[in-house]
Amino acid sequence: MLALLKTVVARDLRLAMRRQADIVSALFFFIIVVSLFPLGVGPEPDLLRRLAPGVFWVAALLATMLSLPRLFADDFRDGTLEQLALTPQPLAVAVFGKTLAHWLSSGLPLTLLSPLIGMQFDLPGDAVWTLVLALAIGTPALSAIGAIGAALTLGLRGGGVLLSLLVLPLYIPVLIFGAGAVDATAGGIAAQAHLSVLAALSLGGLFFAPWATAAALRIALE
Amino acid sequence: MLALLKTVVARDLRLAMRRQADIVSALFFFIIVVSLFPLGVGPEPDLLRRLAPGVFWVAALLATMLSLPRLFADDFRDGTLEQLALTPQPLAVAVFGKTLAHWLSSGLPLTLLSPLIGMQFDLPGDAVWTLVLALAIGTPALSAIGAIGAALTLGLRGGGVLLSLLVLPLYIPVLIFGAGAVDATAGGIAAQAHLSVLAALSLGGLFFAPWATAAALRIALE
Amino acid sequence: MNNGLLNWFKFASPQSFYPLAGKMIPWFWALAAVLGAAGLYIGFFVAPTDAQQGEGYRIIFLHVPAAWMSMFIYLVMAFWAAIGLIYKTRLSGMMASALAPTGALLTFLALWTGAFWGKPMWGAWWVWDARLTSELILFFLYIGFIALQAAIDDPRRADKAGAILALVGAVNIPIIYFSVKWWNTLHQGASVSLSKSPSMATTMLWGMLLCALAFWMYSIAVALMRVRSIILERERGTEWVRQRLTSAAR
Amino acid sequence: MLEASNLECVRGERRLFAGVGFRLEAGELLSLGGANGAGKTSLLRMICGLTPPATGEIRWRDQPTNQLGAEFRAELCYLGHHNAIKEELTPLENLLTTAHLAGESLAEETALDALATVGLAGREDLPCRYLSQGQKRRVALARLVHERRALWVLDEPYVALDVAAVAMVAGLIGAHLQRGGLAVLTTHQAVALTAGTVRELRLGH
Amino acid sequence: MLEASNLECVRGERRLFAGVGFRLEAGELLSLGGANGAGKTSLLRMICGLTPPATGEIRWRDQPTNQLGAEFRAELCYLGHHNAIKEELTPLENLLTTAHLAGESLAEETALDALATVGLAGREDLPCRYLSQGQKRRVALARLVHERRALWVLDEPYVALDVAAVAMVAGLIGAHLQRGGLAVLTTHQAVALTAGTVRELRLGH
Amino acid sequence: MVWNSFSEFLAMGGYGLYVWGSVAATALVMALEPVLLARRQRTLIAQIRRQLAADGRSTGQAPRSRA
Ligand code: HEM
Ligand SMILES: Nc1ncnc2c1ncn2[C@@H]1O[C@H](COP(=O)(O)OP(=O)(O)OP(=O)(O)O)[C@@H](O)[C@H]1O
Ligand SMILES: Nc1ncnc2c1ncn2[C@@H]1O[C@H](COP(=O)(O)OP(=O)(O)OP(=O)(O)O)[C@@H](O)[C@H]1O
Ligand SMILES: [Mg+2]
Ligand SMILES: [Mg+2]
Repeated sequence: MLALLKTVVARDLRLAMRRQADIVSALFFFIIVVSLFPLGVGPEPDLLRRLAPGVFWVAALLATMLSLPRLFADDFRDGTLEQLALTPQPLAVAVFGKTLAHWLSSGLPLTLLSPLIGMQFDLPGDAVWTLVLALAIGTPALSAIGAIGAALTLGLRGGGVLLSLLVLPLYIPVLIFGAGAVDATAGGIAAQAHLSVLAALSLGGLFFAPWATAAALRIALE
Repeated sequence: MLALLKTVVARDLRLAMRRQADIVSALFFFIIVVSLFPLGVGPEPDLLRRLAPGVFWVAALLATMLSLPRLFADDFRDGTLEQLALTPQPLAVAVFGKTLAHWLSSGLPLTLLSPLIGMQFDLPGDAVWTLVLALAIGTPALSAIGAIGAALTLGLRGGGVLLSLLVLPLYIPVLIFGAGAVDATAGGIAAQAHLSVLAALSLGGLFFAPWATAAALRIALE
Repeated sequence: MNNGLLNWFKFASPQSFYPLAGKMIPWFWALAAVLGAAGLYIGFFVAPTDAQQGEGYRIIFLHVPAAWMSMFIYLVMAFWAAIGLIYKTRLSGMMASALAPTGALLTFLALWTGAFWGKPMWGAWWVWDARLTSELILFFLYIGFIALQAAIDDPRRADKAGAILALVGAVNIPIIYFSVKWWNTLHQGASVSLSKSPSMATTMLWGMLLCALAFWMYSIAVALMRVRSIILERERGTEWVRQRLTSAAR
Repeated sequence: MLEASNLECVRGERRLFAGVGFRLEAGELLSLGGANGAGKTSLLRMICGLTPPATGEIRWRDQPTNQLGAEFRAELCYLGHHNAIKEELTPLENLLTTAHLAGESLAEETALDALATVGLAGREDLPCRYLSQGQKRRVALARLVHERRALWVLDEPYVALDVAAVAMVAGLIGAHLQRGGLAVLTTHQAVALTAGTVRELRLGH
Repeated sequence: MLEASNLECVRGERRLFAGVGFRLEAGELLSLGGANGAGKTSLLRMICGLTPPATGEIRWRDQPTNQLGAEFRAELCYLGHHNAIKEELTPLENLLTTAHLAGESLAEETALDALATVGLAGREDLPCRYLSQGQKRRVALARLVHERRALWVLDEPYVALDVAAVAMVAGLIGAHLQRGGLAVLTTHQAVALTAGTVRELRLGH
Repeated sequence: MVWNSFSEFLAMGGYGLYVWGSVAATALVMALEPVLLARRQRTLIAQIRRQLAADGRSTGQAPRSRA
């Protein structure tokens, strides 16, 4: 079981690396989307500082979501998914592995980059740290929940947009508590409570989502 | 030449309809992104009113962009693109047709919907009308420029994110003048100048982009 | 005229350009070193203290050359890309790909030194000023170009795709620049603005010009080094590479 | 009519073939042979003008094809490894749009008749996604039933087809040759044609 | 060992087949015939447990496969119309990950040897996207060289292969049967096996 | 000469961090880039030499492309 997990993670990471541009581009997408907002809204520093937490989390949501359609689609099209479904181990294990790899190549780099962008928006130091922490804790939930959506829309043409339709509403709690944490710190309140909720969402997501995802995948394969 | 154009537009529109979810979802993506903001930023009406133009345009950019990867990818994978390249007419004509169809199924519905969302953000009446006008004039440029990016990233795995990396910087003028138009009206200034620039961008894009796109497609087919 | 064109194409062949570049590189390094030393000496030891900014302004001797070169290199890159598309010379594409990373690095330096200047002068690492923003977008354009070429592994295809992107970008840069400028001035004026002294001290100007020339020479030297690697990589199967590498010289 | 001389194909750092040439007249078929990876598909794409050859030239009615451009493409019908059909459209819709995109007008009855000929009667209105592998190939091949362009370039047309369908396609090609058409095709199966002269060309060592 | 009784397959509103049954013992091959769209692929997917049958049951070692679950899957090797290879990975990487995903360990030398057997020597490190149609199929088939699971289910394994490769794959299947393995396969080409008993089953009228 | 002492030079009138931070970044980039490029060129040449030697030994066999 662990061996399967390791193979799946290693393979998906290798694929991400092979598509070189992948990780870098997910990052830059995040940066660019975040930079679009000042261009749309105007350059006043005060306004931007207020916007920052919300903008960051929305961008993180979108960056994660953008890479979701490919999570299973390639494996589905070329028949690998059938093969995974036919291994003796439960499909959920493989799904968990793919979720993990997805987070490692989307959520993690984005988290590591966020302090830099925090500075662009002139956030105070402790708010920047809360931002990093919140992203680190919250983004796994995005990958886990996203996987369900990706599995449900698998093989449906026009899946990309449909996927976002399904997934974004589910992302809203993460968005609210994630942005809330940063807001709280910036406002001088402890972000403890927000972060705990985020952690609960992530753990719950990582635990339950793979089963739902596996079930959805089996349906797609029928 | 016109016949080819008509066939391409008709076919792409029919495909969009057939994938039912497509048009509706592009719309819903727009709505959801726009609705996410109040959640991330907080509910003060004044703040939201100031944000509205920027947020709308960013959402429009993202919604357009989200459907770009599919613009040529399906045709490429199943061999239709080769067939198009082998028609006696210049490939740019077919590209123009596809661009048009893309706009009809992404930019146009979004424009038609925008007054509703403008009201949600409590925009004044004339600002709403400027918003609709700006979207109607500006979104064709998004489709045209996006097509270049879609063609360049064709067949490259990890294309979706790479695509946004290429295209979003090029979208910035549209974003700025689009949001600027609404801002100006909301601030009591005439939006004439902004709208003229938008129109110039769209016309220029629709005229020149298909050639660049066709060249990029031929490269992808080699 | 025809003859001249032929001559030109002779040097445009990777085979004859490779040794030529090898011979030119040391000269450009020497020029870069001399000009750089002179410029920095003037900048850091001769130029007087600025009335408003104190010593902090000395960042200008790195910042402005980096900013100028970052924009200039993009134009040169687009130029080579166009030549490559039109005349189908192999070397042009290689030149364009050799320039891109250097351009991106100089853009990065302009951003970095700008940020390190902005913090003491404006109190913020970053503000959404027109010039800053368009430099950031230029950085994205470079990264996009590099990422696109990295994603394509057939070099000829990468060249052509990159060329199209570079040209589209070159058309867009002025549009972007002016739109960003307009954007910024239409809103309430930026809360901070550059405090440029109307007439810069001539020593300052000299220091800056010398540094800019040094950056220029550096860019050429580095680009030539990179283009040599690229030539070798792409022509590794050919007879001239075989001969060159099996004979003692390198 | 179709003539190629001294063609060379380079993929990556590998030279697939060099010095390949042939001449094809009206009513003749060129059957391309060769092992997997010998470069058959690459050669077909060169003939169509999708990939430029490393060296050499391809001539149609004694003019280089890359100069003829649109004129040449108007006489060409290419069918690749991929079926070029849309999974969400029905066979009928697919056939009609393919024809329209190629700049031809095709009446609905003609299209229905073509689909019946390739054995898809009763499936005309089922989205292609539900079709079996062989049925999808048949949708792509239905185009040939009423195709009157001079040069057919077919990449493994018989793949995934059952025995009856193979015979049917061979019949279509035979009729095309008899009408004075030209065809270039690749296949790994030995299929007898009903008419026309067959020239063989084997790529690879 | 493998037994199916009274299987029925319904797709959309169409009943593809009904009352299909067979019994297969060690060393036997079931060759599924039938026209395009007769339901061969559908039947194979039923055997694997990917699609549940409308009625009927499939038994493996006298137990229903849907109850056996993982135990049955551990003895099964399925190869579909699609190759299940990643275009950006090399043949070597593809083969290794396929094996690992299936829960087997495969040494690199063994994998290289398998690739050489299917005629991909020299292409081990070229991303699969550059391979020809037949070479891609060979990458997928390389898995069979060292596969020792009892039941092979192969959907048109010979498609896109050249003559030499078809013989090679037929040899692999023959060896598998001789070792006491079972196989179910579909094909439209008549291919002689080197060993084993062949049972035929034709779907459709 | 505008400086009275070395420490004054380092302090840059209180802007030391910023000025030297910029200088350091520039120096780092401008030193690293050519060094990395030179190394790339060296390894590349060694690689091609190895490949040529291998080809010389086993002529006729297609070299395994893409090291
Ligand atoms: C990240 C921040 C910054 C960026 C991206 C940036 C970018 C640029 C660019 C692109 C130029 C060349 C533009 C032109 O010549 O038209 C430039 C020039 C210049 N910058 Fe900056 N800059 C930044 C911060 C600063 C700061 C903080 C200052 C001073 C307080 C400054 C002072 C100057 C000066 C004096 C020039 C020369 C202007 C001229 O001669 O035209 N920059 N910068
Ligand atoms: N970048 C590359 N480097 C090395 N070899 C390459 C590269 N790209 C393609 N090839 C080789 O070029 C050949 C392409 O062959 P092509 O698709 O024309 O074969 P084919 O004769 O149609 O084969 P099939 O019968 O399998 O369809 C393959 O052998 C492939 O390995
Ligand atoms: N929703 C549906 N409505 C009607 N018929 C359907 C539907 N879905 C599938 N079919 C039919 O079911 C059959 C599926 O057949 P399958 O793929 O099993 O064929 P096959 O025997 O493998 O054929 P081939 O030799 O072409 O691979 C096809 O005839 C198809 O038309
Ligand atoms: Mg082929
Ligand atoms: Mg089948």
